[in-house]
Amino acid sequence: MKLQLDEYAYLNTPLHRWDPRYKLISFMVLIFAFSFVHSLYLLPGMVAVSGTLYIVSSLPLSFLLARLRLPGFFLLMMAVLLPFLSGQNALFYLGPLAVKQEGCLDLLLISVKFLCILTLVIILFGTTPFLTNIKAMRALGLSSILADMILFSYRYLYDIGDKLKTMETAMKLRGFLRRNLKSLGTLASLAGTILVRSYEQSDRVYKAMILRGYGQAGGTRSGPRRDEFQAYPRDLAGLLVLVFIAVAFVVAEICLR
Amino acid sequence: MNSKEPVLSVSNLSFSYPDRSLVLKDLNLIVWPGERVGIIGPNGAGKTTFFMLICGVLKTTSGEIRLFGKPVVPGEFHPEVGMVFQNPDDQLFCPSVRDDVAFGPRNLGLPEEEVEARVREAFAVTGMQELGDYPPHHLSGGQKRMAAIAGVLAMRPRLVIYDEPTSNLDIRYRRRLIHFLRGARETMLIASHDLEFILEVCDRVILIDEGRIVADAKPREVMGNAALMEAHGLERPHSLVPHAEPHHN
Amino acid sequence: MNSKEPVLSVSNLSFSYPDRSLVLKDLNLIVWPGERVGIIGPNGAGKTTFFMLICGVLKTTSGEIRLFGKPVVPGEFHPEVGMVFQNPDDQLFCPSVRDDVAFGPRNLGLPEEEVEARVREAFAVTGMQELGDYPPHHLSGGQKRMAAIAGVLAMRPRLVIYDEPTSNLDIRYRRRLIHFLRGARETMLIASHDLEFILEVCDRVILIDEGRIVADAKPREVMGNAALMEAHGLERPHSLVPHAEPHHN
Amino acid sequence: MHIPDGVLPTAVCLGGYATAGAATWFSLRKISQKENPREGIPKASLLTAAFLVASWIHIPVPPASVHLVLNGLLGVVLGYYAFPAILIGLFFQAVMFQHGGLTTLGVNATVMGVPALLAYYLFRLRNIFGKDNRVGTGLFAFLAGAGGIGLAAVTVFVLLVTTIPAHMDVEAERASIYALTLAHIPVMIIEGVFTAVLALFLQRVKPELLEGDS
Ligand SMILES: Nc1ncnc2c1ncn2[C@@H]1O[C@H](COP(=O)(O)OP(=O)(O)OP(=O)(O)O)[C@@H](O)[C@H]1O
Ligand SMILES: Nc1ncnc2c1ncn2[C@@H]1O[C@H](COP(=O)(O)OP(=O)(O)OP(=O)(O)O)[C@@H](O)[C@H]1O
Ligand SMILES: [Mg+2]
Ligand SMILES: [Mg+2]
Repeated sequence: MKLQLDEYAYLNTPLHRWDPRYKLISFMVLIFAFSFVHSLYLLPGMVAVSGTLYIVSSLPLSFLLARLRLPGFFLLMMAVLLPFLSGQNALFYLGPLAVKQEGCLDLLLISVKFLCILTLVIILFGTTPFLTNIKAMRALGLSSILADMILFSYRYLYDIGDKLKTMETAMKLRGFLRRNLKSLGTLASLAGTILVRSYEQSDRVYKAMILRGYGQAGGTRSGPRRDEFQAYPRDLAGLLVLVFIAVAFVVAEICLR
Repeated sequence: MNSKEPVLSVSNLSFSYPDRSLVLKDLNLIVWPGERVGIIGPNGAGKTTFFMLICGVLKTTSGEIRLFGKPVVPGEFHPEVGMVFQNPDDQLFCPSVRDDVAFGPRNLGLPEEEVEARVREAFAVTGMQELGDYPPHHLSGGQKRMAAIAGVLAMRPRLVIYDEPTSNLDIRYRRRLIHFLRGARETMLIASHDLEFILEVCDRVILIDEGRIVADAKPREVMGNAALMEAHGLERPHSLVPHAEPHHN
Repeated sequence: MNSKEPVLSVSNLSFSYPDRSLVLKDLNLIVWPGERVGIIGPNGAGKTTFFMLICGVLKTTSGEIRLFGKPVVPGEFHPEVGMVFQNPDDQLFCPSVRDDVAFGPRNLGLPEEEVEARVREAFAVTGMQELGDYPPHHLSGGQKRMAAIAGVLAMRPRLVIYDEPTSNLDIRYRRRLIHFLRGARETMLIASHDLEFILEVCDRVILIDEGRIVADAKPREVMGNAALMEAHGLERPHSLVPHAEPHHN
Repeated sequence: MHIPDGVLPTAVCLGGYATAGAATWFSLRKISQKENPREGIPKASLLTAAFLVASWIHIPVPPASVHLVLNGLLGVVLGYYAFPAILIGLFFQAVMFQHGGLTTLGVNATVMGVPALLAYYLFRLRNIFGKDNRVGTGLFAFLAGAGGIGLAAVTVFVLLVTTIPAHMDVEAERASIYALTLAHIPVMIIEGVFTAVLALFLQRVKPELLEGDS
């Protein structure tokens, strides 16, 4: 099973070198600023900002496009529904159905915002190894119970995904074809077996953890300390630039309303 | 034995994973009915990958694999071929051992009496009768392995593939497995790091290293050749070192 | 070697699981500093259970266990004792090998430079340097085992417990492990079905069957005794059968 | 099912984070009251990963196949761990598969997680029949599974239809909510049946897993 989220995290660009804590804050601020935008006039600006950042990140375009496939379905659904459902002013007619102006504009706004935010998320998680990002979140004060849960679940996601694949193979080799709803029972016991095995493994893992001092001197922290990250003035400068852009969008939006 | 058509014929087989190229390189191999072929080689040599290709779980990059004369079509189900996985946990997914053994025959669409009969037979061969109603995850490692084998045998495959069947088995279970395999009539492919086991069970051995077949001959010829074995990170099994006292009858 | 206090002393130890009584029956044992004790016995003999009791993961039903003179308190953490689990997957729970090796030293509350130094040292011993940034589940079986060992060694335990360290290892890795264990100075308990391995590494062997210690002596004495071994479902290792040609220097 | 980025107004997103934060706080408090929270972390993480993986199993519904959400089942099995588990599962889905979004993480977690908690309370009612009664377990598991996804679906539709098309009239809004909900009934039935079969499997093989709070 391959998720390859941080396939290109080894590249060396200003975005890759940026302290992950500052990068995380800056991108989250910018993402929320984008989600605040409602005015169509600001859309070109959003596209320009996220496009520039994507170019700076040196991530290949194919990486972005491959990641659009799944959410693309949602956009498609909106594209089918919105122009017909929303608004009063018909632009033109498709047979008996009126294609409405407001609906089309809604669609334009939603798709552009969606694409821009998606691009930012992909840059954020594509230019830093995933684990480093989680460590940065913890350094920024994410509850250590949640951070530990994220780290451990991430670790076991691959493991369990591989198990599932192997078990599906084993079933197929013994003639199991998922042809109809009757296979629901078998699939439920497949899912059940995955749960039971994970549960039993968690018991052994817990034992291994306490044997290595889990929950002792350092509390529940299993990962890095704050001093793992080191910030330089240029990290702060990057933060200020992106926050400035974000504020500009918010102010412009408020003025245009 | 060579009178009939080959069970398995592999010609010019190469295979790459998306992120790892040429795990198998230009393999050629013919297996005849009744042969018990041992496959040895270091970790990462490509043994499991080769088995997955034979079963049609993975798709060949180039070359061809034929089972019983017909080309293997990936994703298609081949009831003539059974596989015992490296990890028996991957193979036992029903709430009881009995259900698990019956799983294959039921998928073959057999009538319930026939399913019953197959289960009884597979239990008899592996000695699992008393454990039929246990949930598989309460079994010990050795019993799990035997349950997995019973599940495969109940389908009466003509070719059975065993991936590391002795790992985690104690010596008692290991001996029982040797006994049973030596008495079985199906064609077999067996991958194992347990060279003594291969020596006792197989009548032909293939040595794979870095995705290539390096040797293919009688077990004593391949494994007795200390120079060859050491060149591929292996060791000559102890029982092939000349002995003063005989210890197998 | 026997000059100092014992590393481990077990007296009249018995243990029952809630649903399985007397898995261990009245065990007595003393282990001295520097000893390498092999523990052999069939599946289900109680080896893993015994190890869990020593580590204080399970609570004794009766009897006492002392480590370095102090009684073991269940649930308490003993940094002097390290354990390598039967299945390395249970033990490699961090997202990268480096984090995993650093896990123990961090929990000891060591300063970050000291943690770094420990990690470097453990990597050097096991030869894992280049694999530090890999996620453990992308490693091969042998590498996983070595990573698990590195994680335990980084805590610098004075007693290390190995549960089936050679299962799933190919011969190359197995030889590396033998090499490393023969050079190590810690006291060790090693459970294994791989009798040749025990023979090469240990200087004392304990045979357990059905929760009792059946024999406790030098490896060649216990494992060379064909009658004893067979009485407990084991076999005399091949290398203890007299040979015409010497093959170990 | 998960709402992506850029669709909801910022106020709704922030509101979602607020409710999700409150629910997480509530769950973590319940957890620390009940048991050794250290012991719960590996268990909850492994099961979180397992649930995420289990939701990749595609169920054949001729002629297509669907993936299940399993939020009702998550409540049934994980009890108070369900909410943090869903939060983390959605985070992974958002950043790894672009399914859902980061701004909408709070909203999605609330929409999926609160029904999961309710499903947990609902499933506990099976104790009326006694813990070992298979009919009781099957029935309440069905209700928990179908109800969990049903409630989540209706909430999603209400959110989407009332917030996105700013220019839609009330009549059309109501009609489309009804239509989408009706279209979801087969999915509810499938989730319910799957949850019931799975709960019966667990009761037979590993009953501890169904006790959630123990
Ligand atoms: N899914 C995969 N994706 C990429 N590479 C893989 C994958 N599975 C295996 N490999 C690599 O392919 C090579 C062959 O693997 P394979 O599992 O076939 O070895 P093997 O001979 O079965 O080893 P072992 O003795 O450990 O079972 C190894 O180097 C392995 O790292
Ligand atoms: N959690 C448990 N609950 C009940 N019985 C158990 C449990 N764990 C082990 N047992 C039983 O206790 C006995 C001893 O098990 P143990 O795991 O100690 O054996 P072992 O000597 O390590 O075997 P192996 O060689 O297979 O590793 C076995 O009969 C086993 O079935
Ligand atoms: Mg293999
Ligand atoms: Mg054991």
